[in-house]
Amino acid sequence: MERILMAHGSGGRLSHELITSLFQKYLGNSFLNQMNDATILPGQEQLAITTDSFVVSPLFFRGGNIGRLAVCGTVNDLAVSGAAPMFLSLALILEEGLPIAELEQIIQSIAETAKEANIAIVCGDTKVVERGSADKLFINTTGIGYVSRTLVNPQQIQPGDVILVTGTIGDHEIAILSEREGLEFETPVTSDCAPLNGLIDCFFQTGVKCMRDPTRGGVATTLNELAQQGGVCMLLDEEALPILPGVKGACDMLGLDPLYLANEGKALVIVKPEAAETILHKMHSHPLGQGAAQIGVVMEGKPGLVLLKTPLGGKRILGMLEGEHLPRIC
Amino acid sequence: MERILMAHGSGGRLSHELITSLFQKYLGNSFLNQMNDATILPGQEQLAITTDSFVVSPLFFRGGNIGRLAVCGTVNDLAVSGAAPMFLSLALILEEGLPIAELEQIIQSIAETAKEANIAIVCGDTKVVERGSADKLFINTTGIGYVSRTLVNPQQIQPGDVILVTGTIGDHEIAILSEREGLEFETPVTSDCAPLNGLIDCFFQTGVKCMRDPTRGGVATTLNELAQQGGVCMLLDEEALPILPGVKGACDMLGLDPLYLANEGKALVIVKPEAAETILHKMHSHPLGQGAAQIGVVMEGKPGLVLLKTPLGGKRILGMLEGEHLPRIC
Amino acid sequence: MPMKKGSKEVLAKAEEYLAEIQALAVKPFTIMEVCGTHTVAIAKNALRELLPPTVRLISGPGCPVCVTDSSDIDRYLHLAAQPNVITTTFGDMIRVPGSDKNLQALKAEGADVRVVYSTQDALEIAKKNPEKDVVFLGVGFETTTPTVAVSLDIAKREGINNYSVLSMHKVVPPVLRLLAEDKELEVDAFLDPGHVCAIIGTKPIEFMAEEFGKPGVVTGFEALDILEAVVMLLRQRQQGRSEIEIQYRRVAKVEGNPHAQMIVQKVFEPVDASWRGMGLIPKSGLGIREEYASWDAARKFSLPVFHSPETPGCQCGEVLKGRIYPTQCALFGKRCTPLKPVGPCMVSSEGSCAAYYRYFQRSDD
Amino acid sequence: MPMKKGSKEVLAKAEEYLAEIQALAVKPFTIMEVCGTHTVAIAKNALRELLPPTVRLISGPGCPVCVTDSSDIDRYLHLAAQPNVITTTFGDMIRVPGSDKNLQALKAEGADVRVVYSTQDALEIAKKNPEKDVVFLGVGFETTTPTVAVSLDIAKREGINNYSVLSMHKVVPPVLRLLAEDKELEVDAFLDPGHVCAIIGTKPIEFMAEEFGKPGVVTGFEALDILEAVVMLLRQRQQGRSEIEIQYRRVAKVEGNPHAQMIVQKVFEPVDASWRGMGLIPKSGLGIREEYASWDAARKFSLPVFHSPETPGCQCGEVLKGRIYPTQCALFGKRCTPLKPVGPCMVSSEGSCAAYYRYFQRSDD
Amino acid sequence: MCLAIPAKIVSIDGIIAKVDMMGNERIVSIDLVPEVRIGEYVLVHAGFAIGVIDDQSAKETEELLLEVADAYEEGE
Amino acid sequence: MCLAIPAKIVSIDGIIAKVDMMGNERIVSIDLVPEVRIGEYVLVHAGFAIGVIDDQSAKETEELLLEVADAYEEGE
Ligand code: SF4
Ligand code: SF4
Ligand SMILES: [Mg+2]
Ligand SMILES: [Mg+2]
Ligand SMILES: [Mg+2]
Ligand SMILES: [Mg+2]
Ligand SMILES: [Mg+2]
Ligand SMILES: [Mg+2]
Ligand SMILES: [Mg+2]
Ligand SMILES: [Mg+2]
Ligand SMILES: [Mg+2]
Ligand SMILES: [Mg+2]
Repeated sequence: MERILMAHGSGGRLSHELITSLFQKYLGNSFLNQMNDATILPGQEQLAITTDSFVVSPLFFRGGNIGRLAVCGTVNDLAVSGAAPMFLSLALILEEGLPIAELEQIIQSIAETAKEANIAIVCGDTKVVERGSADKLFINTTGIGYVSRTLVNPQQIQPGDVILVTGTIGDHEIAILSEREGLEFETPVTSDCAPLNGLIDCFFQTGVKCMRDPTRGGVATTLNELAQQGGVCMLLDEEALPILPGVKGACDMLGLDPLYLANEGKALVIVKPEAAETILHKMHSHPLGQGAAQIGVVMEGKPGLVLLKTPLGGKRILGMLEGEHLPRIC
Repeated sequence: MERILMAHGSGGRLSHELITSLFQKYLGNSFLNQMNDATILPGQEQLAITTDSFVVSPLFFRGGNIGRLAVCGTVNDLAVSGAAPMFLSLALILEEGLPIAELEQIIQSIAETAKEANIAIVCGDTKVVERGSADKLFINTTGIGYVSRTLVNPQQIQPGDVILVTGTIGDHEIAILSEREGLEFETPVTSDCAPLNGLIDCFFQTGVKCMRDPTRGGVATTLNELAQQGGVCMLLDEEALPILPGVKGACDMLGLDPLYLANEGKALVIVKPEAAETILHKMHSHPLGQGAAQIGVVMEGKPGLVLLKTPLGGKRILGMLEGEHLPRIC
Repeated sequence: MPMKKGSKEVLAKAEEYLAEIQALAVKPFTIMEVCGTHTVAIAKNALRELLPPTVRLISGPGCPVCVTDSSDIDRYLHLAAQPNVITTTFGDMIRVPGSDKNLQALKAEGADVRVVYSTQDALEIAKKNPEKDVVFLGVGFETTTPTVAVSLDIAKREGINNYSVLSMHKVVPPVLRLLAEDKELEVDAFLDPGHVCAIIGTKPIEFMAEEFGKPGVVTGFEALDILEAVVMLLRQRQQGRSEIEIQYRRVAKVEGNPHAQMIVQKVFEPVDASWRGMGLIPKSGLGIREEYASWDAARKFSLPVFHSPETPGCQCGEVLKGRIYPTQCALFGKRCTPLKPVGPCMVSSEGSCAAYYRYFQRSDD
Repeated sequence: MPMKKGSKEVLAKAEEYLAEIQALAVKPFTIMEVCGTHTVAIAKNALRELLPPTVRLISGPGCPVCVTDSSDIDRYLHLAAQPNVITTTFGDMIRVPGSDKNLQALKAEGADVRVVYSTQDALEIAKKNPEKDVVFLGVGFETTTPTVAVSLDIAKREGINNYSVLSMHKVVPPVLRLLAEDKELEVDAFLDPGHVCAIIGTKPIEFMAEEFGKPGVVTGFEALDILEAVVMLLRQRQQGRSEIEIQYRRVAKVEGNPHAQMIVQKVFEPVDASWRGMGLIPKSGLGIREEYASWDAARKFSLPVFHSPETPGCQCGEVLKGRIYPTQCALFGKRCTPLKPVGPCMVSSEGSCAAYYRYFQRSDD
Repeated sequence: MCLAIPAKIVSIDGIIAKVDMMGNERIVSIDLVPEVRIGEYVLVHAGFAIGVIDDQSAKETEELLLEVADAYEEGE
Repeated sequence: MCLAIPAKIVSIDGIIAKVDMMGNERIVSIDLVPEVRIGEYVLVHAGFAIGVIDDQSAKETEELLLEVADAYEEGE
């Protein structure tokens, strides 16, 4: 009997297989098939909608908690879709026994983050399941935004375009891993978890063709998706990747690759070459864009292929995340 | 240390306490404070939005499964709010080890039910958690509808109005309980789980003042909420309640009261007295309204009070669900 | 049990009974319903409203949850908190408060507490979890006790050694005697518990009529059963009789259920027991016999005896003795509600206070 | 390990090495990197592209996951499926397929499988779960073996009796000998494993140069380390030398780590072992000594020996011997991918096939 | 103090019987009423049949209440 | 076949040491390098220090690679 594996939730290749073989097969329609961070709905006012569940463990981590994450995750999916985040639903699944003080702290953080992101929480739901039937607290947020900007999407990406990232990569997942049971280590790294709509408001301009937040699966997987959807080839420059020393050290220690680590406050932004410098400059002018960098270019080549130029000048393929991203010794 | 109890999720009084003391305290705003099945959003096109997570166990039960339920629950919250259900988000939390064949069956059922309810699934999300960190499968659906009808809400309820229910009560929860581990019994009862928007389209007319689907907490708790929100008093007629013999027998066996059992394909509809007969007639003309009945009236009296007239003519108070609705021997 | 819908004959019969009650109740007549299930049935059918003011129904100590002493509750909470224990219980006990918490809260803290419908289910759980100790909380009167006795007998016979029962079982006759002996109690007659008597028959309670001159009627649980029993009691007064009669003839027999009596006799023996609010009543409880000692949770876990103070302010004792109506307790509906019960009478849905709260609150409260 | 950013000196040094390589590689020169971590470093840094066509790097049997025999995998899967067992393992083993499943699938079916970073973590889990049997899957070469030996020694000393190790450990020198003896193998020199030699020193592998005339350089894992080692090997050829040299001087010593050697010697003893695709190699494995028998999972659980067929179509054996490139396997990238690996070489990220898949696929594939 | 409801014996297997309660069927123990036979009504409390309902006396004296039993039949 | 990375010994407590890896601190076993002292660099594999890094030879002969170590210092 085939069963769900942890790897089906990794955001990598097996997740994509599940989406294709099950969800698109039965549920596929022109909305779902957009396959972007948020779906653009028709109507007098063009709406964008996105949903995500948050199952992070531990609930509290360096730089945030599940509540902040749940707001940021959905706000960011709207923002990178070019929409102004407007309304948020909030659905909680609580495990019996959850200390109410912890819940209160998380709800407080949700309130603060929603305010910071300027989004209104408009409806909610709470379910309680037996102890052992959930891991403390799961949150779903679904977000609605109004699309007022020119459309952004991977179909607009063309050879010659420039790939920017709004800051250092891998921070969030290292912050989480450092507190995972059985793996504990002390790290200077904090999660980057933040709502990006303010930053995007700040740098958005003509020439921005596509944006995406590299969450599960990381920069490598997200760029693979974009390269596939846009039918283009990409070349990253390994030396250009903004990576904190703490993230590098932790990756070395655990045998992980920062390119596959989840981020929760970063966007990949594909822009016309002539706009790149201005946009990068604007990013740097915003507190959340301090570490922004140009990390690669879009090239002619096999559609869907992402390559990485090593410091010594060699090139290698950067694939999607395969299976779970597990610490290893080999 | 105060902790989350199962009773916090019962839909009864403790659930309401949590909402007031935590969610409204930190998150309260004019949207959330509407406290209806769906929230009406401002804009050129008036939108209704609602969210619910579904955590039912077992996943498959007589008359439905968690997938069908997840579509119906949200469609119904939109429909009883007077909105035409349009768009649905679908977020899955899968437990590692879930047989993919079961997931496929559920996804198939979601597709069918969405078609039946004429709603489009527009975005989705999948997370996988470790075995033991969830109970097989949780689903969140968030729904968006367009409000084109005259507004319905509890504020319009007045003494003299008539309380209708669209069919027999308690079927869903008995169907679920009969398959609960350690409680197994064979029952002729099947869940009423169905999308109500078609039925509502069929009977809706001037004179419908308020609708609500009596899910968790049942008819008694839902009417208590309406009586409170509408500032009215209600009187139910015990003899008029449509209850299947199988539901009655199971309730007797388990020491439960059908008025507190969850329904998933029924609406309580409060109407002007002069429209009651026509509306009831229209309900009966629809397959899902066969068992519709007038079960009570709105009266002058203490706001928020719900009374029940017994067959012998006595009256008693019908309160909200207190704590969990547990099988008992006393 | 709500009555069958649209039964005109039932309504007609009820009116007939009520008319006779009206006619017979020329002077005040106070009836105590001993059984909590009667309390709930009376409340659910709003019978008090239908009776003439001269007929007063008061609730006695008939809810096994309500009469469970704080010390016993603290004791099983202590046991349920042990790491290797699975506590099985009827749903009724889940919210009963001990000195500072209840099973529901303990469960939220991680205790393995499972609501069962039957001792059979508890035995099943024991078989499925051989590495755990499965304890059943034995609470209940004569109706329930035989079902627990059977489970202990099976456990012994089949060698299910990880199953045990913490017996807090009680029997009804001694508390009836206590009530009858109470000079302050103003009760003219009793609605006797139909299901208890289905087990023990009427002999064990005949002293009420014979020694104390308190008539009783063994009563069923339909509205009509109760109204008929009231008629029968009023007739006894009118006719100057004092007997234990059976209204609930379809179920209760003079001799009771001898099989059930036998198994209870085999497994349990009378012991003195503390009743919430009523204190120690000699021979009013059932302990597990020596032969079943290995399945007695109290012995097996060498449980200490707790001496827990009664909940301050709670007047369950007075309520259970029928001295006050629940509404006369200062905490009723204020600090004490079914959601956050102060005393045990507010916990079980058949607890007097809970039944009053649920069904009798007036709109002008 | 990616290099420090913007290091011009590193680039300059690399160019210097490459220039010398260019100059020295006048005729074909085939180097086998024995160690999987070298395979990954070479792939990650795309070094093959930078080398002249005359210098060919081929991958040897240097991934302990890849060389684990199907029979051993089926054996630990059999063990991991036992109800009372917690299997602890390095993340590397999670996806390795046995005859019909892997640990990941077993976990999804309910087996308690936990990824640990260290044997210390496995011991912790054993202490925290005294009622369970905690088994550590002992996989690895000389670098890893001492850390497992320490855990067994601690378990014995501290009496952690619910901890055991299923040893599938292997040692490198015998397989080097096998390779050297292979007439079909066309390898001129070896990049010797830096971390293995950090433990065992260079003596145990000197026979390669002395007996078989195959020069070797113990090499570090930075791009520059590897380039320097290639230079050193080419110089040996040029100068007609055949020696085991150390490039990775900051870590590897001639004498290795005597403490580590001692503890391995104390806990383990040489046994014959089956290598995936290479068959039985005498004295190439490490078994747990009699003195530690109680902590040996194979003895403790009386594990049967499995005789599992090699995965049909998988050419890991040929790949590990350096006879073919992974891309020459008919299944590579088609039926066999890192997500659904057919053979173990595709599983570990340092497996030759996985490294090729990840880094060497050409855009025109 | 003790909820108990009438149910009809549908089948018997040793000390275990299947009973019908308005169409709902459940396994109960008949340890306490070993004399019971298929088709008879028992009173079920906490998963045990604790007494056999005397159809005779019910029929003779409590016709009205028998409607309850009728309703149970209907529910089958 | 064996990932191992340099880390600096920050503190020692018996056979357990805290090491720093570019600002990340973790407990490792020094069972296999009992001679190591605070401030020295070790090679960490699978939670064990498996060797002491020879600063001397590193400094003398592999200046360029020491940049790695420098980077580790920066990360502190
Ligand atoms: S109302 Fe509460 S406190 Fe008062 S007697 Fe009843 S249970 Fe006790
Ligand atoms: S590609 Fe797969 S099947 Fe072929 S040799 Fe490598 S692991 Fe074996
Ligand atoms: Mg996204
Ligand atoms: Mg999303
Ligand atoms: Mg997202
Ligand atoms: Mg809800
Ligand atoms: Mg948990
Ligand atoms: Mg609703
Ligand atoms: Mg809702
Ligand atoms: Mg709902
Ligand atoms: Mg998502
Ligand atoms: Mg589960």
